[in-house]
Amino acid sequence: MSTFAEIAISVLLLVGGAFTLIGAIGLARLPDFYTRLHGPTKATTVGVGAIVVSSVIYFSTLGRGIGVEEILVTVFLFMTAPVSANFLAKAAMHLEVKTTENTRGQTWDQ
Amino acid sequence: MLDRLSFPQPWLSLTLFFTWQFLSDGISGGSVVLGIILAWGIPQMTRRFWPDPPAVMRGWRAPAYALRVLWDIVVASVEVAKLILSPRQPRPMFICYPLELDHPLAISILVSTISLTPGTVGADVSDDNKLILIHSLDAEDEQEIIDTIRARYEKPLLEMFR
Amino acid sequence: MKSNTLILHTAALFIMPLQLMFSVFLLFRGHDEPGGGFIGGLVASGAFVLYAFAFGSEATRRILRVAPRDLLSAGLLFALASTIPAFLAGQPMLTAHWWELPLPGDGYLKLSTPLIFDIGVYAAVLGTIMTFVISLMESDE
Amino acid sequence: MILIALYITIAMVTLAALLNVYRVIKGPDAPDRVLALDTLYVNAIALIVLLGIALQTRMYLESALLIAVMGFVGTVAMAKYLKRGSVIE
Repeated sequence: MSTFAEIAISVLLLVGGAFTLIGAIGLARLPDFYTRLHGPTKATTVGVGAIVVSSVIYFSTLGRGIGVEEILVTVFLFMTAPVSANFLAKAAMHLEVKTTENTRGQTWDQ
Repeated sequence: MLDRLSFPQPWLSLTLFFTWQFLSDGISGGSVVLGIILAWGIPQMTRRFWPDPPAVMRGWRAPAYALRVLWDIVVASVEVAKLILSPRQPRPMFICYPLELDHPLAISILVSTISLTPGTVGADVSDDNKLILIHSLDAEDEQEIIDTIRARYEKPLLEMFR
Repeated sequence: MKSNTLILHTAALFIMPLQLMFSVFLLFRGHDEPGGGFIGGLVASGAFVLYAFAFGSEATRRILRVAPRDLLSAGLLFALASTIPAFLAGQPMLTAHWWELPLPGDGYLKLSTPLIFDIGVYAAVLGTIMTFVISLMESDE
Repeated sequence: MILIALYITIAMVTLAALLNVYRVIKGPDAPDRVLALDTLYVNAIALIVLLGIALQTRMYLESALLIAVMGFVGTVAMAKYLKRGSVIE
């Protein structure tokens, strides 16, 4: 395996892990449900995406063909993350979950 | 009868066919036959609720849009990461965004894009498809966010779907 | 402001075909790699459940074409039918038999009794779960 | 080099999963818990892919895809339940 591929794989792995961790920190740290929604939809999706891409590069440098499953996983995550976020936000609005005091603007009735 | 033999969503059928070829480890006689059956059968099954295609659809603009969104997703994650790791409290805001798009497919794409890009989550669509409720993680000014979304995402989508 | 379920509708339209394709993939690779009729049937029912959330039970019944209960019993019959070749050959029940059908080009369509059994299980699992879900939906309405 | 990066990444993702579990336990509201579970399954996908790299096999990728597919249906079902008080409207 070339050094370049090794570096690319390692960097992608570390970046992916870091984003996944940051998404989880956001989930644990941010003050209310709606702000917590941001961590998982963006940081975690990107993090897992990066890890999956590094897996694609790894197996293709081993000469076992390009992985369609990996690409399907990524496409699936990027398609579903906004939908689950939207749906959970609707559920939270229905339950009238509390927002932090400095939130401006209004939620909608469900 | 002819209706039953057609491919109601040609693009969906093509995608399904090629995905199947890749999934089943390369092209062979068996995978082509099964791929055609699936590419015909699945869209036939689900055809009832597909919205009518928009009058004009400029599909060739899609890759440029996808690349822009992909780049923005990376930028978005870095921004959210910075905000999560910084000690200051975020200033969240709910924003009503007036839509210019009217095709359901285009609206869905816009809301998904908003959810994946800097500091915003598309929370809801009103029942007349005229407004989107956006939750912004760290907003200064409502109008600024609306203008950014309008210029960066809605305009290209308006070009694509008429 | 009233809201609607536009996003779920569009998502269901795009995601359900992929799920169905994946379920068929799991079904066909069942004999020598992970996968098989049971998990394929589960993924397929996941797809139909998503469709049911988006468009309601009536629409789901319509795209299934057959009543889920009939699917269940047809699946069981199919699984039972896969034992017939072994029975005719006088071997123990469920002994595997293989046939290869030549196809145009140089491909073969591999048919086997385990595959028939798997298809039966697939239909039975799909039928069972859809019977649950649709009757729950309709008792709720 | 890849091995070291792999171990560090596995550690980070595991820590992320633990933070998600903390949010599942703490709540405070039902949507928070569902959101944490949603993130947890995405982290599980990451762990499976990492395990696949560590063991040099692509066998586990189907299970990753499977978790992605079924996890999404599960999240939608739970969100639906929260919205209506019953899973099916």
